[in-house]
Amino acid sequence: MRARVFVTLKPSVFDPQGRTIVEALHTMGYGDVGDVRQGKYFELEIETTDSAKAKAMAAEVADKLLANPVIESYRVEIV
Amino acid sequence: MRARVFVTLKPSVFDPQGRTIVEALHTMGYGDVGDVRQGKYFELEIETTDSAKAKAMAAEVADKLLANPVIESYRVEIV
Amino acid sequence: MSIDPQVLERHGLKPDEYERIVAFMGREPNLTEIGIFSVMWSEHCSYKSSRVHLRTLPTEGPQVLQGPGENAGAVDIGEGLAAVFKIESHNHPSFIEPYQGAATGVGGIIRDIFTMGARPIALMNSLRFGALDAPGTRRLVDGVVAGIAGYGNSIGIPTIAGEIVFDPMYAGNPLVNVFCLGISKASDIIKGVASGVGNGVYYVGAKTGRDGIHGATMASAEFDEKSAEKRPAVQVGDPFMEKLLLEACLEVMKTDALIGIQDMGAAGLTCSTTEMGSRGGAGIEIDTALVPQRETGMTPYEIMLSESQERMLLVSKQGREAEVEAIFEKWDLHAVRIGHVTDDGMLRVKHQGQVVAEIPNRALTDEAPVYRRPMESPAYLPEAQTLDLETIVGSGSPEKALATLLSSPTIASKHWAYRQYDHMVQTNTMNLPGLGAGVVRIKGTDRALAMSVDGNGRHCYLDPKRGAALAVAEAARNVACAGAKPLAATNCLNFGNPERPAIMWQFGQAVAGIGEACRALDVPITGGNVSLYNETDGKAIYPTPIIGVVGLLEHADRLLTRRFQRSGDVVVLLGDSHCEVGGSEYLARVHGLVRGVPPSLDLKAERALQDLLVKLAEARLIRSAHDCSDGGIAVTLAECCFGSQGIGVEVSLMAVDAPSSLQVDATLFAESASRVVVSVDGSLVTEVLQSAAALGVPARVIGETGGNRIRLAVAGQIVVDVATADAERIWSQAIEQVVAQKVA
Amino acid sequence: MKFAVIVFPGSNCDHDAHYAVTQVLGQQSALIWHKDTDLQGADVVILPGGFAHGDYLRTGAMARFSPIMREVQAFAERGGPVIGICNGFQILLEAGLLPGAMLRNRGLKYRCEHVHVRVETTDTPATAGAYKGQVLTIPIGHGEGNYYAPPDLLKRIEDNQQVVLRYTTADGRLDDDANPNGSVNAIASVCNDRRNVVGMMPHPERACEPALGGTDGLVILQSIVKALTTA
Ligand SMILES: Nc1ncnc2c1ncn2[C@@H]1O[C@H](COP(=O)(O)OP(=O)(O)O)[C@@H](O)[C@H]1O
Ligand SMILES: [Mg+2]
Repeated sequence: MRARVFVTLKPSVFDPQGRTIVEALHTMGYGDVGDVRQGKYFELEIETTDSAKAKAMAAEVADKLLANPVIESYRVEIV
Repeated sequence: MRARVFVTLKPSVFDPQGRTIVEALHTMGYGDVGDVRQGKYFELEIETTDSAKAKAMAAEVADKLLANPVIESYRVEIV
Repeated sequence: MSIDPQVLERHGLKPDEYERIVAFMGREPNLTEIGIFSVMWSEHCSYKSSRVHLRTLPTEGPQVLQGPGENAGAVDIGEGLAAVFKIESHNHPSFIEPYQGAATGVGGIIRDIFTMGARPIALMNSLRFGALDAPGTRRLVDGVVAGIAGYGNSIGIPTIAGEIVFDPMYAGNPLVNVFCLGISKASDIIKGVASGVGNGVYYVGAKTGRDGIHGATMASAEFDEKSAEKRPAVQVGDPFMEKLLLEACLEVMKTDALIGIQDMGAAGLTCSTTEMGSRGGAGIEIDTALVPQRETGMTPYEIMLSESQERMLLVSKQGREAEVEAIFEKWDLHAVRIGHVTDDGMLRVKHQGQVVAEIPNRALTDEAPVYRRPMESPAYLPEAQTLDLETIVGSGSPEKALATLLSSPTIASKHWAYRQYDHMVQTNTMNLPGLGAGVVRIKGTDRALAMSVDGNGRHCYLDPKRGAALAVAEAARNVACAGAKPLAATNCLNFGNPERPAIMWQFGQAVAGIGEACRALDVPITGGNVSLYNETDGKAIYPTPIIGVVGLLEHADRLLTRRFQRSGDVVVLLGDSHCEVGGSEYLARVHGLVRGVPPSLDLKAERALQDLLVKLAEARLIRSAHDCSDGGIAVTLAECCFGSQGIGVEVSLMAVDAPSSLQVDATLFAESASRVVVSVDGSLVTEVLQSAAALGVPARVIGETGGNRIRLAVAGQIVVDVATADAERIWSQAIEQVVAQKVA
Repeated sequence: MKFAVIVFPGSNCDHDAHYAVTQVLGQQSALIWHKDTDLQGADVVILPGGFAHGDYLRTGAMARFSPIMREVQAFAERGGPVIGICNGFQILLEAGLLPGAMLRNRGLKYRCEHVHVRVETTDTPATAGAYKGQVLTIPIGHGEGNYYAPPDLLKRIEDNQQVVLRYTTADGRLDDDANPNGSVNAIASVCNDRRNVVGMMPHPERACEPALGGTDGLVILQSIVKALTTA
């Protein structure tokens, strides 16, 4: 099964990359883009047909390796 | 509206980060994780209530700035 | 509102401190004011435990342009130029989030330097971690090194030197000390002062968020189970913003439209407004509603206490505001007027016109509490200092012991770390990392600056006074080994909880040792930083003063490195060797012991040695110089060979006076101070020996460079005979091998 | 001869390039702000190293939208020599002035060290003064220098001899261990079809003076002068 993990900075944590991208977009004329937050995105191939198991494993992996719990939070989806 | 843009390396492009993560997962005992691809994830706040317009704008922004077409492809979702 | 004890506790204020606040104010402070007092009276900002000791340090000399008290110190380096430098710790934040903690540490010290009007040209760092192979260390090492690289590389300041020590004592409390040096015209040094009633107070840089609120008080409290809850939002560094700030500020400073400028570091807006006002004998009034904010609904309390990074406060001359604003605009930065200078000596904070805090600057700075905390020699000391040499059986295999030491992560090559640092940007770096002191040339002159950061926690644990003096001596000696004359020093004092008399004793002793050494070596202290409460669950780190010394090469082309330059040169040992194995790397690594007393230090002899080195370099009488420290003369000789395309060395050493089973090991690995190995062209040996004799420095020919093996004899007997290439492989791969293993 | 060194916000080797050109080469050089729209009559344009816009998002991604880049593009279209060093190379790739793209180093870490590169063609302004097969020792300093081009593009680049420098051993042999970042075909530098635009990861401006440990970078910088004076 394929799991997708989205890792984003916690809302209270400053995202300099997102801010810099917004500013670039504004100078490029995209004034309607109000805010950008940048995160990481992972696609995991998990060898199981049990989607609950895949989800649990992806969450565990996100917890231990993919996300930095001090500043980031994550979300898991199974596709 | 909020748009999400996922940027991933094209399948033909080698992803050193993904490889390193898989290797780490294997030594951590997650042998069931077969493959990992790392990408980027953006959340854009777009000042419009028209979801088609938001999607078009997000796609334009992804095309011009967020993704490099030589190595990356992207996908847009409106939430 | 009535202030209950819980509120005080959360702010780290003691009941008697609160009474002092009420007495000064003549009324009960409100919550915003409590917050302001709490950060200004925190250990981090007020130096309340350390101040009485720091006062004893020598801070003057004809070379000193700016001593402690400003954002950084400055020394005269000739031709109308000043070197501006300082060291700071970011230990606690780096433990919580290694990458961002280290990165923002680098960002902070860089701001301290350009705030003074100097262009930063070099960075160094001094790091302490637990054993490299212990669980958890790798994550910290990876993160800290990447964080230093991430910030320094991006902003374009080379990281040219540093040190990393691994010891289980730092497992729960790593140390991240960062040093920065900048250059300015001596006449252009700018201070953090506010003056001139009505002058505009400007805010520029990143917007203020809720990050790091109470960072200063956190840095003043030890870790325990509960600190997880106290964790403030981690600060994220933005090197790009800081690069813009750096360029814009330096451009603004050239206009002379500024009265003063200061970065917002610990305690943010609170500390910068108070300190600028108090240095200028003025007051500052600001309105927090005017402060650019990243989050909505921030209260004046939060705005005043935020520690968001990459922000500066400046006071502009009246009538010059437009000029200042225009320069910041060019760099896409917006300088915002948030208040003005007053003449009443008050910090007055308004929010949309309403006064929300009003405190005399003096109450926050000069009148902050000063403690003469009780000191008591630690209980562990008598036992730890006892070392019965008769009971220690030598390794029996000096070659194996040498290999053990060369592969000790503390001694092994740090190439893995420093190749992640851009050490060449700005095209000034003359001594690449790993060759001894870091050396940068000063463009437009013939001059170069050499710098080194050093400290030895194990020595300080066993004798903090001598250990700290040894650190000063070593840092200055490293600089002298590059051929530079040591000019001045900065220091970062990393200790445990000062409320414990044993820790306070370590602190007092260490400062006394630093003072003594700095006086004797004529390297006044121009600034520094104190980091206390380096403890986890009541277990303190080794007392670890880190000393940074800066020296001047009047002729950059006289620069020396540790490396042997060619075969057939004569190897001369300067200084005397003794059986001083106490607290050595040898004892720790080969025997698993941390015991004894650190090597003795004769400061007169040390001074003579350093003077000699500078003279020899200036007269081009020697080709290389390397000081003996961790691992003793055997490791030193091996290091002289490394990177020299495999040149070997053959020496014969006189045995030191030691119990017979220990004699060979002690000769090879004891860490007697004030020793340097130099290599000399055969035709110049007599002259070198005569120069040494003239200054009273013991000097002895011990061998010759050449061949491709390291051959060491003790008392006429060859005891080490290894291929240079093999030894170099062990040394250069030791760290890489451990870090290459996959993290579990 | 007049050089223009473009200064993007976040450039940090701009002054190094300017210094090497003026103090070592003895040529004229102007530092030109990215919001400017005039190359001030420059004969050659250098896009220096650094972290333009922090390199947030992707290296070079935002800098290509700077106003001066329109001028640089027009200058290149007129055949003017444009040299991108490190971040400058990345910007030229993002701007489409050079073929291919940059990935993160395969070791995932920034690397700062001296490397050896072999000159593959002398038919570019950056190598006109070198000889084919010459091995130069020049420092690199980057985290994203892993050059990539899809197979068909790569073939075209190779067939057209657009590879300018390749990472090799000191004696000029290709060896995976000598490739610091995993670049495809060990490519350290490429030029465009027309051969007037060159991007390179090594920093020649860091290797121009004996005091800094080497002068091989001068081969590159002097080539530029030679190419222009003989053109
Ligand atoms: N160990 C020390 N020795 C000498 N001066 C010190 C020491 N620690 C701090 N100082 C000086 O005290 C002053 C206050 O430091 P400070 O500016 O509060 O640090 P920060 O930059 O974190 O705000 C500085 O001038 C600093 O150089
Ligand atoms: Mg400060």
